[in-house]
Amino acid sequence: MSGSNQGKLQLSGRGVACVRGGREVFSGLDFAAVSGEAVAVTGRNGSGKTSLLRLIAGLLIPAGGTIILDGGDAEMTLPEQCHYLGHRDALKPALSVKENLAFWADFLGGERGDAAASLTAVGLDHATHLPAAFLSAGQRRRLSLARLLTIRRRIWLLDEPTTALDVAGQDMFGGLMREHLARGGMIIAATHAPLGIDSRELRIGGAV
Amino acid sequence: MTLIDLANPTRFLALTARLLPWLAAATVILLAIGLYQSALAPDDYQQGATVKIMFIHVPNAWLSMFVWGVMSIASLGTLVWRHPLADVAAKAAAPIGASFTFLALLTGSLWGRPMWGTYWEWDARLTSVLILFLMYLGLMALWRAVDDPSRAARAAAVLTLVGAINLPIIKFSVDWWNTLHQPASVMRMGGSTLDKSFLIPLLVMAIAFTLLFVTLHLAAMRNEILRRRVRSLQMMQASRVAFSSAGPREGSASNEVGAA
Amino acid sequence: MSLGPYASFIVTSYAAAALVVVILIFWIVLDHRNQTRRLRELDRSGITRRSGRGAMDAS
Amino acid sequence: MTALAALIRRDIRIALRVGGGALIGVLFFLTVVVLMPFAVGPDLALLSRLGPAILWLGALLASLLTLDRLFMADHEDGSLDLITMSRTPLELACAAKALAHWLAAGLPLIVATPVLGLLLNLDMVATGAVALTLLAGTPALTFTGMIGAGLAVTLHRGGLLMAVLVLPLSIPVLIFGVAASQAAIVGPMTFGAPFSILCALSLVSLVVGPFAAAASLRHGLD
Repeated sequence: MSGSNQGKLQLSGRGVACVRGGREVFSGLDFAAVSGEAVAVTGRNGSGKTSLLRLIAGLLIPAGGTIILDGGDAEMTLPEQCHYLGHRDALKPALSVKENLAFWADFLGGERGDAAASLTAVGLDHATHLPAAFLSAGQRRRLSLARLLTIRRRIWLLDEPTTALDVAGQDMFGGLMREHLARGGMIIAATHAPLGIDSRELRIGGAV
Repeated sequence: MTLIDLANPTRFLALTARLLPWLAAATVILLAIGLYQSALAPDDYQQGATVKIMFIHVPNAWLSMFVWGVMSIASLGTLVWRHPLADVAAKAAAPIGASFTFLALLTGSLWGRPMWGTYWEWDARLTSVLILFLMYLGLMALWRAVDDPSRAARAAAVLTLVGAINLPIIKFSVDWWNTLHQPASVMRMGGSTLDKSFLIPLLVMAIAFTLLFVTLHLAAMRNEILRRRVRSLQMMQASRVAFSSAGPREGSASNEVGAA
Repeated sequence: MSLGPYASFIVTSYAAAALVVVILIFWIVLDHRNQTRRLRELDRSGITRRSGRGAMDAS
Repeated sequence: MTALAALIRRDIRIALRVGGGALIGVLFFLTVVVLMPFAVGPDLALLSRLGPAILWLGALLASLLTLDRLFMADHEDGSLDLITMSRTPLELACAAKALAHWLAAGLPLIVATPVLGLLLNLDMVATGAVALTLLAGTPALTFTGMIGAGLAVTLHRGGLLMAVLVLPLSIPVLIFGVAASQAAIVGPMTFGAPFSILCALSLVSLVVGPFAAAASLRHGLD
C-alpha cells in the first residue's frame, strides 16, 4: 500500500482566486487538509466547488494564490498524486468493463491485478466482460469507483461522488472512503448530500 | 407457414434449421451442374474462351441488384408493416450483397482487361455497379455506426429505399454522362441474342447463385437473431449485477431461478 | 477444354468468386459458433430469457 | 512506455469496434475519388494525368475530416482530464493518440490506393509512387490536423471550422506530395528532391504537432 508507509500529507491553499469566463468565482480562499481527513466542500450552485477541485487537480490555472502539498512524493507534481472523479465517468462505451479499467490501470500506473479485486469491491464482478454501454448510470459510477481503487493515489478529489448511487452503493462507497482515510489518504469532495463519513466542512461562496 | 408465423423469431429459427441443409444441398448440386455446363460451353467467335467469365459475372451482377431489391422490400417491412424480422433480413443481406457486387466488379474488370486492354473503363454499366457497391458499403457503415440495432434499422431502411429510388436515376445519369463523353466506343457482349449454348449454363448459374444467396441470407439472419438475443441477455445480466451486489442472498436467489 | 490466351483471367475470376464465397460461408459459420457459444455461457451463468424458451435456442 | 502503448491500443480498439470510425475514412476516400471522373469526364488519358492529384486530395480530405473527434470524444466523457493529470506528458499522450489515429484511419487509405489507382488508369509505377508519397505524407496530415482537433476542444466546435483552420496548414504537404508523385511518373524533376522535403515536413510536424495540440488542450480545459 502506497499510503500508510509514507509521511503525513498536508495540502494547503492560500488566497486562492478563481476566474472563469471573466467572472470571479471566488477569491482569497484559504483552506487546508491533512492525510486521514475528509473535507466536504459545500456551497450553493455556482459557488465554485467544482472549480476548486479542478484547481487542485491542475485542470484550471488559479488567478491568484498558491496551492501547495507538503509531505508528498517530491518527484511528482500535485495533480499526479491526485485522482479526480468528475461528473463524467471517463468510460468508453465500446470497450468492456474490464478493458476500460485495464486501460486506466496501464495509463495511470495502477496494478492490473487490483482491477479484478476492485470490481468485486464495487459489485461489478459479474459484468467484467460486458460492454460499458450496457451499464446504468449507477453502475458506471461504480466502475469509476473501481478505478479509484485500482489506481492508488493518496489524494481523492471527488465531485458529487454519490450521485446516481443507490443506498447500497452509498454504503459501499462510505466503507471505501473510510478505508482510504485509515490508510493515510486524503479526500476532498464537493457535495450537496451528506458524504456518509465524518468530514470537515469547507464552505465557499458563503455570501448570498 | 404464413408471414405472421414467421414473425416469431423462435419459430423462424426452427424453420431455418430444418430448411438450411436442403437449401445448401440444392445450391451445391445446381452449382456443380452449372459449372460443368459452363466448362462445356463453346468459345465465342469474338471473345474466345473469356466468355466463360460471363457465367459468373452475370449472376453476380444480377444478384447485386436482386439483393438491393430484397433489402428494399425488407425496409418496407420495417417502416410500413413493422415486421420484427424485416430489419434482421435487411441487415443480414447487406454484407452478402456487397460481396456479390464486389465479385461482379472484379470479374467485370478481369473480363474487360482482355477485351478493352484496361482493367477499368468508366463504362456506364461498370460505373453504375461501382456506385451500387459504394452504397452497399455506406449501408454497412451505417449499420455498424449505431450500437442499438433497432435504432439503426429505421435509418438504414430509409437509406435503402432512397437508394432504390435513386439507383435508376443514377444509372440514367451515368449513361448520359458516358455517352456524352465517349460515344459508344465500348464493345459490349454481342448485342444480338445469346446462343442457346451460352444461355442454358448462364441460367443454371444464375439460379444456383440465387439459391446460394438465399442459403447464406437465411444463415446470416439466424446469426443476427442470435446476436440480438445475446445482446438483450447481456443487458439483462448487466442490470442483474446491481441486484446481486445489494446482498449475497439476492444474488444466489437469482442464480437458482436461472438454474431452475 | 482449352482456355485460350487469356486463361489466367478466367481462372482468376473463378478463383476469386470461389474465394469470396468461401470467406462468406466461413464468416457465417464462425459467427454462428460465436453467438451460440455466448448464449450457452449466458445460460450457464443463469441468465435466461423471460419467455423461458431457452430450450428452443439449441435448435 | 506502457502508458502510451495502452493509449494507442485503446484508441485503435475503439476505432475498430462497432461505432468506431476507422473504416468510414476509407469509404469517404473511395467515394471522393469515384466522384472525380464524373466531374472531369471518363477520359482515361486525362484521368491518369490527374490521378495523383485526385488521390492526394481524396486522402487529404479523408484524413482531416476523420480527425475532428480525436480529442472531442475524450473531452466529452472526461477522459481528457485524467490524461492531462497523469504522469505521462500531455505532448506524448497527444502524439500517441495521433499515431493511433494514423494507424487506424491513415494506413487503410494507403492500402486502398492501388485499387483506386486502377480506377484512375494509373500504371504500376505511378500507383507505387502515390502510395509511397502518401505513406510519407499522411503522418504530416494527421499531426498537423491534430492541432486543429486540439483547437476544436478549446473552441467547443468541430467539423467545418476545424477543416477551415487546418486545410491551409496542409498546403505544403499537398504540394510536395503531388510533386513527388508527378516527378516519379513524368519527370522532369527527380523524385528524390520533393520526396525528401515531404519527409522533412512529416518529421517537423511530428515534433510541432504534439506540442501545439497539447498547448491548445491545456488552455482549453475548464
